[in-house]
Amino acid sequence: MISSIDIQHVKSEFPIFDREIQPGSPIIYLDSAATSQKPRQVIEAITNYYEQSNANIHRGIHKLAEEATKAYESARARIGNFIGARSQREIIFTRNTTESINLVARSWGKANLQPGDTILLTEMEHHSNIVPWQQLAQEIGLNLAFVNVLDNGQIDLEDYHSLLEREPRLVGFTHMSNMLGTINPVADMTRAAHAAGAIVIVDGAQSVPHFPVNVLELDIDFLAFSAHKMCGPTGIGVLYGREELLEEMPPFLGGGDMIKRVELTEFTTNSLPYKFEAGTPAIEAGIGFGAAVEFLESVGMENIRLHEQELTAYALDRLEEVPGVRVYGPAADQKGGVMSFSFEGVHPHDVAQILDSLSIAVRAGHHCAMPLHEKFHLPATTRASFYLYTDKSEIDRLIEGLYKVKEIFN
Amino acid sequence: MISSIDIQHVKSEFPIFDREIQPGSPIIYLDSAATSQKPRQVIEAITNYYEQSNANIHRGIHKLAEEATKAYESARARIGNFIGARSQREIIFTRNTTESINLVARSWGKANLQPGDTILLTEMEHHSNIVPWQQLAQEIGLNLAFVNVLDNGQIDLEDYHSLLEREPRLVGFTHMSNMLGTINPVADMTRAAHAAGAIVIVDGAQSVPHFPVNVLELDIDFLAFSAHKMCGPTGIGVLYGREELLEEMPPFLGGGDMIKRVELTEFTTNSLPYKFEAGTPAIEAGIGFGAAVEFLESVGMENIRLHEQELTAYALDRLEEVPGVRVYGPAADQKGGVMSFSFEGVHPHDVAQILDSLSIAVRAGHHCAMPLHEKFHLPATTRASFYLYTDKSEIDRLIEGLYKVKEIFN
Amino acid sequence: MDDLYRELIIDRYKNPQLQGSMDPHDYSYEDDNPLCGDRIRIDVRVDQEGTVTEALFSGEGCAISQASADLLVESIIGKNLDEVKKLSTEHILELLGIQLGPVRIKCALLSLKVLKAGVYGLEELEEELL
Amino acid sequence: MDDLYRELIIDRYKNPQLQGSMDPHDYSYEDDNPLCGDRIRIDVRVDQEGTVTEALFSGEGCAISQASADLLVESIIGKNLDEVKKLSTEHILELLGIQLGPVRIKCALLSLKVLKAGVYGLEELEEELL
Ligand SMILES: Cc1ncc(COP(=O)(O)O)c(C=O)c1O
Ligand SMILES: Cc1ncc(COP(=O)(O)O)c(C=O)c1O
Repeated sequence: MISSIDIQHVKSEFPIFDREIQPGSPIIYLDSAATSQKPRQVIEAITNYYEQSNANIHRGIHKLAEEATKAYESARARIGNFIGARSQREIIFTRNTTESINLVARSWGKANLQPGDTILLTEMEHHSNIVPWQQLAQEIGLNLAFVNVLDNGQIDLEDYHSLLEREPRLVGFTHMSNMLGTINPVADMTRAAHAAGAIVIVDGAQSVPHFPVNVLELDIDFLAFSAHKMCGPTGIGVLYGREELLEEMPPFLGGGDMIKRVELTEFTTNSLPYKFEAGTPAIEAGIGFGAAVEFLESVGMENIRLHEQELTAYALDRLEEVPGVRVYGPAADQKGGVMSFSFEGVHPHDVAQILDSLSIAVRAGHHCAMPLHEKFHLPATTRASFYLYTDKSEIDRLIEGLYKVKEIFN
Repeated sequence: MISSIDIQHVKSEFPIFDREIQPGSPIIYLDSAATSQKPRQVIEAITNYYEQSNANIHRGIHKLAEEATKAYESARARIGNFIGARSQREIIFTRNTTESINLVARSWGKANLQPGDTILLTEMEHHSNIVPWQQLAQEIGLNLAFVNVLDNGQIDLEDYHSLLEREPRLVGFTHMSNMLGTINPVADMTRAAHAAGAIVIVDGAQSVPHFPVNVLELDIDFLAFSAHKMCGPTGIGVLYGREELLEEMPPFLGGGDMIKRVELTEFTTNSLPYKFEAGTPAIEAGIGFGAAVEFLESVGMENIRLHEQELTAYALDRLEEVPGVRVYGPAADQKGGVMSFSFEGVHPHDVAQILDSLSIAVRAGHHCAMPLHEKFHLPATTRASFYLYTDKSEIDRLIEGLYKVKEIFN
Repeated sequence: MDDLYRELIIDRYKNPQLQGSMDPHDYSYEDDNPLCGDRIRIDVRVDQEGTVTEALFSGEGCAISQASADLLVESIIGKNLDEVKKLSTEHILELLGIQLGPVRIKCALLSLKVLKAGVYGLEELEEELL
Repeated sequence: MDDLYRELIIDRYKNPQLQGSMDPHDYSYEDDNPLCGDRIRIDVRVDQEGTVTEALFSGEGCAISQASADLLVESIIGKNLDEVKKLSTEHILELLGIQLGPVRIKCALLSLKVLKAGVYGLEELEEELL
């Protein structure tokens, strides 16, 4: 099979892969679902900003402020374009996916929901798409309902449709599970939710980095994602929202930038997207985010998806051959590059630590999906996750490492 | 007078000053109150993190995650130490000063305030210490009262004491005004507020970067500040809070990291400081913040203060000699390095733009202090602000620039 | 800078040609830019064919906002309202003869925004000018 | 790795020496680490002088948490409660004979936390061990 991307070239763009954890042993980084590595282009965009144009944005007349504003706002435009937004007014910069979801809960939620209203989520949500709704539910008295996840790791669509009959006001689900790797049928789910009269928020933290996502085609009302999982910096994320919804929403945090006018006892809000952005934003992170998207576009999101599909199929095959290993989630064609597994008789912490001693970085724990682990009766799992810079030889090394674990614990 | 810091050496630590805006004309950056420039040490800490240790923190067992966690948490400890906190549990990382204040309003405020309670602020607050309280006031029905600012730019302490008789539950004021440069008598004000039974939040955005601030000595309950104004990155700030207060407060945003345990319909919160930090934080920004504090400590906060006092006195003298210029705020000994002025017959935008054409960066506008500008009947002012890398020759260049403005508009 | 603060701008700022207000008028609108305190009002009279016969501005603010208002008002006299509605950002920049950054362009465009809001309502134009 | 997963740890994990529970007991406590699902219970009997005569642990979790519980319980038999209260992080690390990162150290310390909580209440010790 011919790879869809030039993996050697891609890898060489990431300075961290030059590091040798132990002499002669470069890092095998299989923890991209937690955060991705950063290509030179992103690091340089940030350094260059500090060394050439560092200034506070939006209200400055001097040259540095103008350059900084332009760089930051072009990043916003590029990101808007990347997900198919109609206008950059629909792209709100937040800290991360988590803050994006909280923003919707606190602003849209408090303005639109009444005691007794239902919010429909799924059992495979990340904590960041559960806890904000629990907080809101507690504050104003809402019902939370959760769509069942099948044993094969897929959403129980029958259950979904029957829960939609409760007429939830909002439906929230992840595009791709960060534990199971399940890729949900967003377009179908969104259509059904809209037909039932609900607004839809999609957690795109694991999808936007890994395959093409178009908010118009999928008819998404709100989409949340984080730069740090897609080759960009931490400290910046996006809430995409349909302009008509955002226009009607009250502001979120208060302070500079989100206002048009302030008097001692009242303020008027600024126009979109600034209405939701209070205080000095993460300027260099925004610029770095723009550079990350530019980098991903240069590789091509379709190519990244193909590359990861190949890796996923390969990894599933190889993992299944290790005695005692059980991988959770659907078959390769429904699944992104995330392998959460258990290892008979060995706790995930021990697996991860032995792999670490072989310079292989994986994650062990509940991956911020406690309810899902609970459901599968797992205290924790070991997770290996891939990205555009992962290659098959690294999966081979993982398998060797797992045999080593076996040896130690036998 | 012998300068307290080696200004040539300090300046050489900031790569941006090598940039020539026009050939032969390096940037004269007099906009540090908006955001500071960044020293090499900070830029390198960030680059180094990306190239060596980039990983998500807190739950990772692999080497990169351990290094990243350690770097991030040592930054927290260093910052705690820098402001004299008793424990790093009292240092909550936020996006910026604005978010820190919003956190107090939403968490402490909603848990502790009743309809009809009074919050006491001052007329010299930045929008970020006004709007969050207006939002809260609107939500739960509070009274906002504002301490008068005298014509000389100082807080009217008589008014302050008489407003304290209304028994406000919370008193919030800026340590140093970002428009007038006024340095407020925090220790006295805090003592009086506590005697009146109030909790005190201090906006340290302009003080922590410029002189020693010790939360215990000043008996501050909450202190908010931003890294980007003190040689650090944007996207990260701190809320210091007394541990007893933080312990009792409900969480702010919900999501990963701030929880100990999540079930489908309820969660329990994590311990301090994580309880208030939801989702992947701004990791490299936190590490850069630590490097910034290390840099400031190596120069010495007392030395920075002395250097800026000298600049302030010099700048006030020289500005007053320009016909038509009027500087707002108190005399040099009560004032930090912030000069907001009007220029007879010339709008601040025009002043700033002409200065920009001379490679001098100043700010023109209301500096997020509209109520204060309103009070002084000013639509806007021009502001020149200094930091440890500013030298007298730059003030001379500013004065020359102002004479040029005069010439053009005469 | 000489480029930026062309004599024309400083001259029009100090000696505006069409400053004032008219009552009655056919169209009038006022708006401000709260960020910097620029404020512009424009009054317009048209004949039966919809051709601008008289126009005046008043206001306060920076040289760019005031000079562009003066130049804009001058440029529309004799024009039909249909033409006025089509005036673009470029028209203002041509009148001023300079390039402007993102903050200053708002100063320059305030008068155009006020004029268009007066002539055909505010909503349609928010989109266009932002 | 051989260093890390010293034979002792794997051995104690697979063949714990002091696993079980006792009823009656003088002290007993159980706690878990929700992050990874490690769970430890420790039961202790003391004589009239306050010297530990018997101690057992039960629970589930990673090799480090289970082996350190087994080793800890073994190490306190014959010790006075006053000595037990003074046991520190170093004691556990010495028993295990390895260095641990910030996440794994919590696995190792869970048993110490449980023991101390059983012996003198949880509040005092939160501070100390976090
Ligand atoms: C006194 C004061 N408070 C608050 C802020 C807001 O800081 P940030 O934008 O970093 O939240 C600023 C800076 O603009 C300030 O000068
Ligand atoms: C599916 C999913 N949602 C949300 C998040 C939270 O992202 P962040 O921590 O950047 O807010 C993550 C990442 O941990 C995730 O995988």
